[in-house]
Amino acid sequence: MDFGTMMGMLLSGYRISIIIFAVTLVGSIPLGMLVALGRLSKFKPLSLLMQLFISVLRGTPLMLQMFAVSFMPYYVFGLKTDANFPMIAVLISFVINYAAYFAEIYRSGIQSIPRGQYEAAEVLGYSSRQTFQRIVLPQVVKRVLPAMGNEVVTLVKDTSLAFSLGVLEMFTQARAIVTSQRTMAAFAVAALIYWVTCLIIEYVMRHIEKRLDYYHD
Amino acid sequence: MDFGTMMGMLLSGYRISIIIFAVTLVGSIPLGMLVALGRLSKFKPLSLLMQLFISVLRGTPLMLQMFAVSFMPYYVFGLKTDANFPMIAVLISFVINYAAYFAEIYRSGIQSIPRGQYEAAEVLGYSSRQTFQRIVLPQVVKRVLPAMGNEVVTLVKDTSLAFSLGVLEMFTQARAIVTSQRTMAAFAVAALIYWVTCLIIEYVMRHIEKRLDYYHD
Amino acid sequence: GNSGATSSSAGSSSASTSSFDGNFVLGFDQDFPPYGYVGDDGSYTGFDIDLAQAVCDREGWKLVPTPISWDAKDTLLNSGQITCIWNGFTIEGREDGYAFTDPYMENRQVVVVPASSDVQQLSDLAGKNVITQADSAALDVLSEGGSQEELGKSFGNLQTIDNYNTAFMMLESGQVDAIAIDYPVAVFNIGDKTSEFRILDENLNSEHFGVGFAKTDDGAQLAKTVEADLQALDSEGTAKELCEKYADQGVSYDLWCLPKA
Amino acid sequence: MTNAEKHDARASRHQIPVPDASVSQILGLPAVYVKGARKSFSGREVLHDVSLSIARGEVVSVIGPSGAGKSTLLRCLTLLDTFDAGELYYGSLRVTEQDENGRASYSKDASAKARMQFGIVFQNYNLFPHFTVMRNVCDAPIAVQGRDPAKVEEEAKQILERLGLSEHAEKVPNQLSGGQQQRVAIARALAMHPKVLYFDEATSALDPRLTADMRRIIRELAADGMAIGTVTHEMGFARDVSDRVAFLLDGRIVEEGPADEVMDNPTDARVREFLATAED
Amino acid sequence: MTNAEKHDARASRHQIPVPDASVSQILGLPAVYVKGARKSFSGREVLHDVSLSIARGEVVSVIGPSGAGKSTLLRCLTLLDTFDAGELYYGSLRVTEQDENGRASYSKDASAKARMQFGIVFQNYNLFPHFTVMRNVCDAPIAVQGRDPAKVEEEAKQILERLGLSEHAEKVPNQLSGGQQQRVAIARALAMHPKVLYFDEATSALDPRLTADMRRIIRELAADGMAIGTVTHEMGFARDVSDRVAFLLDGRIVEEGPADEVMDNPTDARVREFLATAED
Ligand SMILES: Nc1ncnc2c1ncn2[C@@H]1O[C@H](COP(=O)(O)OP(=O)(O)OP(=O)(O)O)[C@@H](O)[C@H]1O
Ligand SMILES: Nc1ncnc2c1ncn2[C@@H]1O[C@H](COP(=O)(O)OP(=O)(O)OP(=O)(O)O)[C@@H](O)[C@H]1O
Ligand SMILES: [Mg+2]
Ligand SMILES: [Mg+2]
Repeated sequence: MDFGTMMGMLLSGYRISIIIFAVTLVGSIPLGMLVALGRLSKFKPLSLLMQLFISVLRGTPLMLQMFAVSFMPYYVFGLKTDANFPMIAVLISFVINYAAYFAEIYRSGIQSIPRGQYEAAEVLGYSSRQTFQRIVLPQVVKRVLPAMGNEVVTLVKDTSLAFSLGVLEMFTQARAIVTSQRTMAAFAVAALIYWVTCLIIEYVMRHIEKRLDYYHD
Repeated sequence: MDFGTMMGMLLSGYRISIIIFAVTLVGSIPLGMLVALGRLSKFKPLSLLMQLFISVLRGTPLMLQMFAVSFMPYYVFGLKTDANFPMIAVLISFVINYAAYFAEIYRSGIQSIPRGQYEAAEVLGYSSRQTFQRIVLPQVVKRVLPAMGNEVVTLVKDTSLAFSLGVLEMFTQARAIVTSQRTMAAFAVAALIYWVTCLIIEYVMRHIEKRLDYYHD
Repeated sequence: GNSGATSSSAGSSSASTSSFDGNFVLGFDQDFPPYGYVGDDGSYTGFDIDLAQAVCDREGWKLVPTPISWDAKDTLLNSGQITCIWNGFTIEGREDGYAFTDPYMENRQVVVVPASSDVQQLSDLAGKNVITQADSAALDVLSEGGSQEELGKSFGNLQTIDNYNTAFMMLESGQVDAIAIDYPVAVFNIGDKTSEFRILDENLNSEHFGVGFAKTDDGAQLAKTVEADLQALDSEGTAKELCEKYADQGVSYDLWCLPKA
Repeated sequence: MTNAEKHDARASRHQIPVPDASVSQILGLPAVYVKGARKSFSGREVLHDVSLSIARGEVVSVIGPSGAGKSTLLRCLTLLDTFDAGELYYGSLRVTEQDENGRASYSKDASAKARMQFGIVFQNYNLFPHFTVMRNVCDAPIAVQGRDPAKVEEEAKQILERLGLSEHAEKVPNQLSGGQQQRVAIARALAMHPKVLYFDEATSALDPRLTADMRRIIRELAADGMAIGTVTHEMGFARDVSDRVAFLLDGRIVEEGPADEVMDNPTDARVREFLATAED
Repeated sequence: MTNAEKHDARASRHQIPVPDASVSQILGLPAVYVKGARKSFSGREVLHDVSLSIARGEVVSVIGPSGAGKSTLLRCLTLLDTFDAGELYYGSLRVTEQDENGRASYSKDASAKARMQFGIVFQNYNLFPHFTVMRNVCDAPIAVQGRDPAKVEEEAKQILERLGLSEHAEKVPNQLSGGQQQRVAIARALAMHPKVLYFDEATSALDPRLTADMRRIIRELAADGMAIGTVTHEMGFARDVSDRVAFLLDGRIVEEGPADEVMDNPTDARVREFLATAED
């Protein structure tokens, strides 16, 4: 196999990886916030439910969650699914799973905002919603950024799990090349592509960190 | 296959998973701290080196890192390795990989300690080492706990990657049973065992969080 | 290696090379019944493993069945961490990479569809979603350079998966239309659900299994030794017995193809 | 108990009209009124039966030694903490109800309404670190009161001008000196047009000139009808700025009355002693 | 310039012996001495050519309006920030060297030695939140100075007693009132036996009685030979506690001299004006 063919295969897989990555971020970043807010809610049943949600989704392998999402419609509800469904199942599972991880990070960030900030907002008459959106959230963003970095970088590589449902992302392409070509070269290239992706993420993160550096408390 | 046999296999795999889990924690928690301190060092070359270390280890798949550690002795140095080596390679890779993730969490925790604390310690004459050990670290522990929770819970499940080097941990056992028995039961049981493990971890984490709740800033 | 390695005829002598210490480390994919998998009692079983055990019994070797990650098989073999790959291991297309024994078993690749499917023959698969295992012989046959390349191109989509168990679930739930698979593996996975799945009469191809060793002098020598042992097992009837043992999982002595000694 | 008697006697000198639902529409009610307030921390009662009121246009200072409960009282008045027992009114608005165990219970609705009536300048300011000075001042009037942004900003500029902060309008709090931060906190509270304005240590970070300014500003606000409550340990400031002073000691108001009267002729021996040390 | 002249004239009234390596062993050197100090923040110079010294046993207060640079000066004196230019001595220890560009350079070694000579009570205390009051006070003497834990604790108990904190010894800072926290910070600094002790707003959270105590304690410490530097906006306190007062205005010491002299008869018009508003 020549280098061009190999790169072609890897990059076609990379496209899928990036789609999973992007959709997961776009979906789980806000969803995680809702989960975190539910988790911190004073309405006990909601809080406990969210605690259970977080616990189960963090506590069981993502691969099994994908199986559950993918095969539940047929095995539980008797609904036939089609060829597009595995990708949809992958995306749903990833979004939900990462929302659970993000929720825990948000929770710690929200709890770390000094009480004085809430008190000032309360006295000024901000509603809980306004307090959250205007006072808490912008400060939380700054605080959770490093922990988010870890998860986002993990997500890049977790996209390889999509193969469990037959979705051909980059790592699986690399694996196929490795087994058929009997050299680890494709893995090395894949690792490089992952790394470059993570470097870009790190760069973006650092950029945001810098932009938020205009203040400290 | 009867239920007892299945549980026997899963639990023998679980033993391996737990060993990987425990050794990784014991090794990477302190190692990550050293990396974080190197990363924050004012000695630029060390700081850059640690940045590279973190970037590469977070940026490339753990599976490939295991391959590298496992096959390096033979392919690079021509040393034959023995049957125990895969497990050793797994442990080394896990410790190093998780140290990189922990380092980033520590870094954010260390950076979040208010400047006033460093200033008070500086004026009182604490050495950097004392400032770190007595003033900063105890406060960092409280701050990083939630983010650590995410990583520790991920680690439980990442132990399944050990199979890449032929180490038979629980998830691989479950997969083998699923294949031969043609039912997902073993996966469900494995998921349950993972979840219970994570519940225990969450419980321990919450316990530590509570113990550190005697103060807030 | 040395020239005295033609001990294949007697079948009782062990390989006298420095790197082989009598521990016959058999690398296999435990997700590949009926050749190698986890038995009901939790120990490794399967047609190939039983066969290897018989060989080791003859040679006085110790059989060490070692499940491996398929990704690492070449690296493990080359670095000596496993002695051979013996696991319904197709020779065709791999001749250059391994020191193989002569083929001992014929295999065919077939297509499984749901019983209710309108697919009756291979040509009906045009435009359908077909799935197969990553790095499988079936995939090789259907992709570029394979003997059924044209058929593969006619599919709507040729997907891969890491585990046939999942593939069957996908077939059942409608996410794919057909599975390209080794015949015995198909029989194993269909099990008693014969009313739900159907194997097309038309084969994709036929090919051969061998035992793969590292492509070194030592490897070639071991391959010869094992080959001779297999011939001996065939002549004493053990091979036939084993085939019958796994008959309900799609193995048949009709497919045994190792030339007599 | 003699002290209690003296206290009662003193309190009766300044009879406060007790609010009552039937007269809730009548003007002349105190802007804030608390009666029989109690508060404990983990079993230790730090406020015992505290009663206090501030009328429109009046400046009342709570003074007393460290740990007396001044900040606690202020936190409860601003609904950041809750009294265990007692009645709290903002104008005609009853904030606490008494439940069957005699404990104070707070309704959400009344609390929310009450919050629109007061502002507070915190001892440690609690500015929003991610907002510029301008945004700190303008955000709540715009977002909470829905006022016209342009007008709010115009007014904010005037307030900042008056507090000598014009050149810092675009800085963030951590770029300001202590005194500058405190003045931003004052500006933020004023921009909300509160009926009652509380200060926790009004002048703790202000130099004498700014302290004098503050006194003038407070008097002006009071003249415009605002009720001002301050907690302070600066006796000079308390005397100068206040119409009335309440002396809090170990969680009890042991003396209360016109500033000069209480500070020049305290009836309670402990108050005398406290003020004496403060002067020598 | 007239102001500069006046300043020079005033400074010469209190001639400070300029430290010199050859006389470094001679007693009578000021405990801290800074000359020609400059400091800019992002291009804006907030300290211009500031010189100041505090002798052993002397209490010197820096006063001046908000934003004058008082906290900045204190931060640089305590090596939390660095002067851009100028000479800084602690006793005979020269802390800054002048580099070829005329900028001040700090050696690690000298800085470390200097730190053993001073303590500071921060305006916002900076207590260690995870330590109890007792541990806040005892940790540094034991860990940094290697003193005997039992003796340190004994002494800490006395200090806490003196500051009225005995009953709070086992609390953590966030369970204390503002004044209590500030006193813990004072106790923490005293336990280190500094030769120079700085206060940023010594009394900002203290009630009059505690302020009086503080004044007494500071005088006692000075009588024992400690050099005390305070930054304060309370003129009364500055006058009462200080031997000498330096008036900082827009980053310049425009007037300096004995407390009564400067505060009763300031020569600089702006100081006069500032003090006048503070008194009316
Ligand atoms: N969260 C708390 N837990 C336990 N005790 C508390 C808490 N908050 C305050 N206290 C105690 O309640 C008492 C009153 O505290 P408060 O802060 O109201 O005093 P203060 O009058 O404002 O004093 P200062 O002038 O020093 O600020 C103090 O003894 C204090 O230690
Ligand atoms: N980090 C910084 N960046 C920019 N400007 C600063 C910074 N720190 C202080 N300043 C500015 O330097 C000047 C002096 O500040 P400093 O805190 O020394 O004043 P101060 O005399 O202590 O005032 P106060 O009595 O209000 O505490 C102020 O104008 C302030 O805005
Ligand atoms: Mg207070
Ligand atoms: Mg200041």
